[in-house]
Amino acid sequence: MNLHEYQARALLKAAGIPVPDGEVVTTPEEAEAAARRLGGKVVIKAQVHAGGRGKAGGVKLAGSPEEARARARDILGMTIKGLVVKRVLVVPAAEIASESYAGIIVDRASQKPVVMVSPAGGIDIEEVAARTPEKIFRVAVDPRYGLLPHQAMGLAFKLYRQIDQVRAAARILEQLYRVFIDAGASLVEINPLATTPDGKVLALDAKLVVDDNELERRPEIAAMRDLDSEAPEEVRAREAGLSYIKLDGTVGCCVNGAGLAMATMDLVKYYGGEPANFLDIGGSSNPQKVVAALEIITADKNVRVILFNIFGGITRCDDVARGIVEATGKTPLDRPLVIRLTGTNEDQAVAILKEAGFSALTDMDEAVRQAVALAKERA
Amino acid sequence: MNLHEYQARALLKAAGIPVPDGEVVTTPEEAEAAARRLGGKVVIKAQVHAGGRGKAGGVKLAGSPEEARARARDILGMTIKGLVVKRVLVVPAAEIASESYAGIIVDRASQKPVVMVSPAGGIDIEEVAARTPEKIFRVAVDPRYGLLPHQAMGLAFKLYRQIDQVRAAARILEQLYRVFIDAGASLVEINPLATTPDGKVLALDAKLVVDDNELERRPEIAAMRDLDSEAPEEVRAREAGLSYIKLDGTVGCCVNGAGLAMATMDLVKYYGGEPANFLDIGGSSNPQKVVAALEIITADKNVRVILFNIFGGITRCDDVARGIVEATGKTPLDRPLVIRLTGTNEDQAVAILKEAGFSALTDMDEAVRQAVALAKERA
Amino acid sequence: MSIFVNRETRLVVQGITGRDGSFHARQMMEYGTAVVAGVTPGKGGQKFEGRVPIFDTVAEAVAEAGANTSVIYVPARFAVDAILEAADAGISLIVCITEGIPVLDMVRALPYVRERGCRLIGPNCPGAISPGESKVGIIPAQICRPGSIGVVSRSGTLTYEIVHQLSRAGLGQSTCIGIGGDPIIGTSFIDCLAAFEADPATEAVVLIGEIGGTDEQEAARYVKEHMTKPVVGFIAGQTAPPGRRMGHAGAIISGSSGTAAEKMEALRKAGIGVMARPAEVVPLLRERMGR
Amino acid sequence: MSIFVNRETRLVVQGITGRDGSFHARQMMEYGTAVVAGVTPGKGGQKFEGRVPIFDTVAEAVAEAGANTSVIYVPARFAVDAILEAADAGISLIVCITEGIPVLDMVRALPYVRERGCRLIGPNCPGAISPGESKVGIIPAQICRPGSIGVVSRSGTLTYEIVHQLSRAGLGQSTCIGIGGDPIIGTSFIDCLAAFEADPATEAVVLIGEIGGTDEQEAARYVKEHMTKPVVGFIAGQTAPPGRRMGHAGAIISGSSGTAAEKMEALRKAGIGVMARPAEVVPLLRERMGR
Repeated sequence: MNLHEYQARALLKAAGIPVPDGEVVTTPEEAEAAARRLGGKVVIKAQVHAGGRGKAGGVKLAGSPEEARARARDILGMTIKGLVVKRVLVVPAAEIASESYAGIIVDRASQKPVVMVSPAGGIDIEEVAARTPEKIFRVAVDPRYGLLPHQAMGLAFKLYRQIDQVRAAARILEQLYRVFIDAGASLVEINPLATTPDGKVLALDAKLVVDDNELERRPEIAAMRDLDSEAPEEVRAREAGLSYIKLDGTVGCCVNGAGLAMATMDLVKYYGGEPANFLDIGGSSNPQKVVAALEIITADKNVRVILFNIFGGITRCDDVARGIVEATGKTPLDRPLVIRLTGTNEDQAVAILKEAGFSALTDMDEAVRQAVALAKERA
Repeated sequence: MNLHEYQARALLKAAGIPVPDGEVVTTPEEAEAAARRLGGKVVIKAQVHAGGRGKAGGVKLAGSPEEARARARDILGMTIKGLVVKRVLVVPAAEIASESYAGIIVDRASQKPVVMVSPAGGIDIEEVAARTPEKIFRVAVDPRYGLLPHQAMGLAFKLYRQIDQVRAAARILEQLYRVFIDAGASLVEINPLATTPDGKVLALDAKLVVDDNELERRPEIAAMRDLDSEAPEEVRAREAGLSYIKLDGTVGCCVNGAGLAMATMDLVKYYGGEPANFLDIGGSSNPQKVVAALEIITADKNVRVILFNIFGGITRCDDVARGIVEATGKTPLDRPLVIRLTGTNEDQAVAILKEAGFSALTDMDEAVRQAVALAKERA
Repeated sequence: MSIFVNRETRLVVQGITGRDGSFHARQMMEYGTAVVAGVTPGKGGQKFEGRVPIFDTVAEAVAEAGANTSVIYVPARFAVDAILEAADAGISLIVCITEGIPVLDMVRALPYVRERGCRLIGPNCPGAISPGESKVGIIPAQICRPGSIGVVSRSGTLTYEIVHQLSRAGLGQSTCIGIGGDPIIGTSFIDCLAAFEADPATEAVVLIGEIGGTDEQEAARYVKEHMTKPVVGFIAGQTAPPGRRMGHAGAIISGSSGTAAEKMEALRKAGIGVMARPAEVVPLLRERMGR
Repeated sequence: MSIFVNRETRLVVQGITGRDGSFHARQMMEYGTAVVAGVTPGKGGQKFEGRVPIFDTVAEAVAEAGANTSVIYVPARFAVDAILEAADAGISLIVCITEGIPVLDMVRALPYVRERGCRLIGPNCPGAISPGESKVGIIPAQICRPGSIGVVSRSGTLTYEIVHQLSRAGLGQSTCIGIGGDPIIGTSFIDCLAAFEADPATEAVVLIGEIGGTDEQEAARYVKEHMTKPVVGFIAGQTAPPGRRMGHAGAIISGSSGTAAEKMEALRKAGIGVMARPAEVVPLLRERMGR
């Protein structure tokens, strides 16, 4: 789960990291009032879960409260990478002497949290990694010990020479590691970690991604989820226990298992179609999940054909068949359905579907080919 | 540093461990009032840093508030192993169905915290260990992970069969481990860990010893030190940065280094004398420490002769000599002084002492023999 | 022969009285797996299905029933402790089926397991089956057949799909392993490839990867440097958008890294036969095996 | 020859600009120890005594000055991190002089050090000296002489007393080590005994123990089972009362265990010559060495 910048900076601030004051607002008038309270020049920053806000015009400088209102009006309501901006953060425009980067990820190769810093901050760190990898410094942390003081100091010495700044940066890294662990994060970043002309070290931007598996035991973090910023059908899918991601194609997919769901999408593409979504109904075979899945897929107006691909293992094919019959019984489908199922209780499933007037295939390639053909017919 | 039972049980209670209510009081009248508030039968327990309180008459049952006052009067002011009882704990007399033991130490062999339980509780655990070692169950804890839930459960199953009691005991062990770590303890014990007839699991007594090296960073624990319960000369020694333990002999010892101090005491005994104390002035050679050491030794009226044994390394012999001259200049000694010093700045030290009218030896055996002979002369 | 699970496997089922645990314990027993014990704290002394002894702790299951392998079906919030308990008890192979364990928990648990000389498969995996010998986990036994193809995969049902194709074509399996869809897992592709290379009963290997991370790239390097047996591979997620978690916690393209295209390219460069779709597994394997 | 510290020792002094660190750095340099670097964060780039480079981190001291051994003089509250820093930097021998480190901190630190293949001597110890080769720590050099007696001890000044007796009698030392007076330490008697047994330059060993714990008993068992060289021993604290900490954090008789009497008995049973007083070390060694 992604946090908004304003949420991430609140967590950093609570951990003791120096973060400039700021206010998150939803109207141009509030932005003006906030700018007045903060005084001086301010920056208005769109709060959306999308990279490249700056390039998209989602970050603007304002010299006065009135200008803050104008800039907030420009940004609020704009669409960045498909997401509508509903909130802006108003922060003082800090004078900056230098910009660095600090971040922590869980590194899959070392299987440890890795703390990274770079004196080349303020820009996309992936670009730095690609072009000048020698400017990124890493320490793999033994999670049983946490980020040790000497490790934080060692990294801080890569950013600064002046010992007060080194100590300040080391303290920030230790605090950042605390935030990372306490929030159950998979990524946390400060970019830029800036110094001011008078030598202070500050976090000017913050990014935090939380491991979804942590949310159950961290209700205070889970409560930060911003449903407004997600596609409503994805919210509904999550509530129904489904894993769903909307795409731009025309073949709606309903599959059991993430790997098979991806392979099904790939096969749609292979046969010349375009998948409309990723959808994994998961391992258990609850007919209600099938009903919810069908509702979500059919709500997508781009979908021209619906493809079921079920490999019965723990998932029982008859349960899936029952879900299909129940869902289509309530609301008859206005688009064709191609069903492939094989494995556990396959025969019963075929019988149930037959009785309801559906036919079923057992071969995945054949099913995908049919679905793609139907989608093309209905173009 | 030893905590009193009432202090240890407060820490346990704060950690969530079920501990019966209780009040610590300093007068028989307060004991009566406490017994009245608690209701029913109570137990009056002497709060002193000594084992075997029960056998010494320091733990008494009282059937009524009036009796509580009488028993408190018996116990307050009594002397147990040389320590005067200044406080008693008044607790309800719990009905007990079973008594177990639970404790945690830092094990020197495995270099880990070891959690121990025994169904043979309520009695001296050392006796259990000696006579029926098979009744003690141990788990060495990886301190980087803490006491794991399954480890706590595994130990709890050694005490109880009923799953609710097992879970309750496991929870108590996990909480006890938290107390152990959070207090910087070297030992924590619940003895007995009792069950009541209605199946509850309770800590009826608590013992906690804190690592002295933890006190600097745990001021709230350090504040629990009860200076009343320590020999005043030991308190003074600690304040002066000396390590001093009073014994019953007549040869007062002043040595640099703990090992050499013990070896000096042993040599006094070897030559037929009795050491009056252990005293280590430590590694640094501050004349003020020597002055304080002499004050503390001479305050012991049993001391008939004072023996210095200094092996100069970091300790500079001349500093020690200066301390001796300064201290005896202020208050002339009423008892003979035997000085042995060798090592760093030995020659200067001998010159300083000579000028003040003292002579010095360089051989340890010779010095100890002289001191013992002087002590015998003055018997 | 086979890898990791075999006729020597003496299994303890952690969470044997739970909904999933009891269902799959029965399935494994029916398949012939030596299920020698179950563990549910507080139910020690009872029997599962009238014959498998239940213990309060894994330590007892090891001491009294001689268990050497454990399979875990307990809920996510208890699963890490279950793993550590098995490792402490001297179990040598732990298969953790449970999904939803926080990554930072696994990051702490893995060194504990490894310091005790123990192998963990998973979490969030379907387990392993050596057809005709032993099944530990949830892979449907009816789609498998004994044979000489090793299968290793990050996914569940996609593995079944491919195993199904193999079995229908008469290509049986030495062992099929799902290593799990999480970003931090106990047993990697490389661990399995090395074991298959060393296993005399395995003639060729099918590797089924997906987007996210660089495990497949490292596996490709390993194949190139250390393997003599033919390997064919499939990568799921060619059409996955970047930055989105595709069901599995580990299946996410970060920035521009972890794409299916780069993984397929790495496999090809290492001389691995790459399938465009699952149905190609049989012809590709036949070609590589020269039969 | 010698053990642990020798002519190959390239020392970095952690806390070289502190009061104790600078004093002893000078002493070690005077003795001829190769002090190749000092560490004080924020003073990187400066020189100590005009010639030893100071670095901000131990990693730099290793990379740029080739340090392989570290000695730590920093205050107790920074000492554990200093130990871990040295271990992380690839130092192979760390000598921690600092006194007053909490036991629970050492309990956590030791596995970290050992996992990195590093040896820690101490904490709360005087260090080690191989006379004529190298001195790391605070043992007064003037009392030592090169020779063939290995000395290992839990104490400081008592060691000096005994070494002094040896040197006066012409019995020089291969290496003298103080392992430290704390209950949890990095290097045990056994570690040192094994090293002395393997060291061709060591002919006999003096072991100086004290009350508390069972290290001497374990050492006695080791001597009996594994050592061919003569060993003589002394135990301080025959007159120590139970339950009281005698200066050293580790010198405490717990209940009835850890007494000098039981330790002396264990040494005797293992065939170790036991001194009643320090002055007996020379005649006893001569007797045991047959000269």
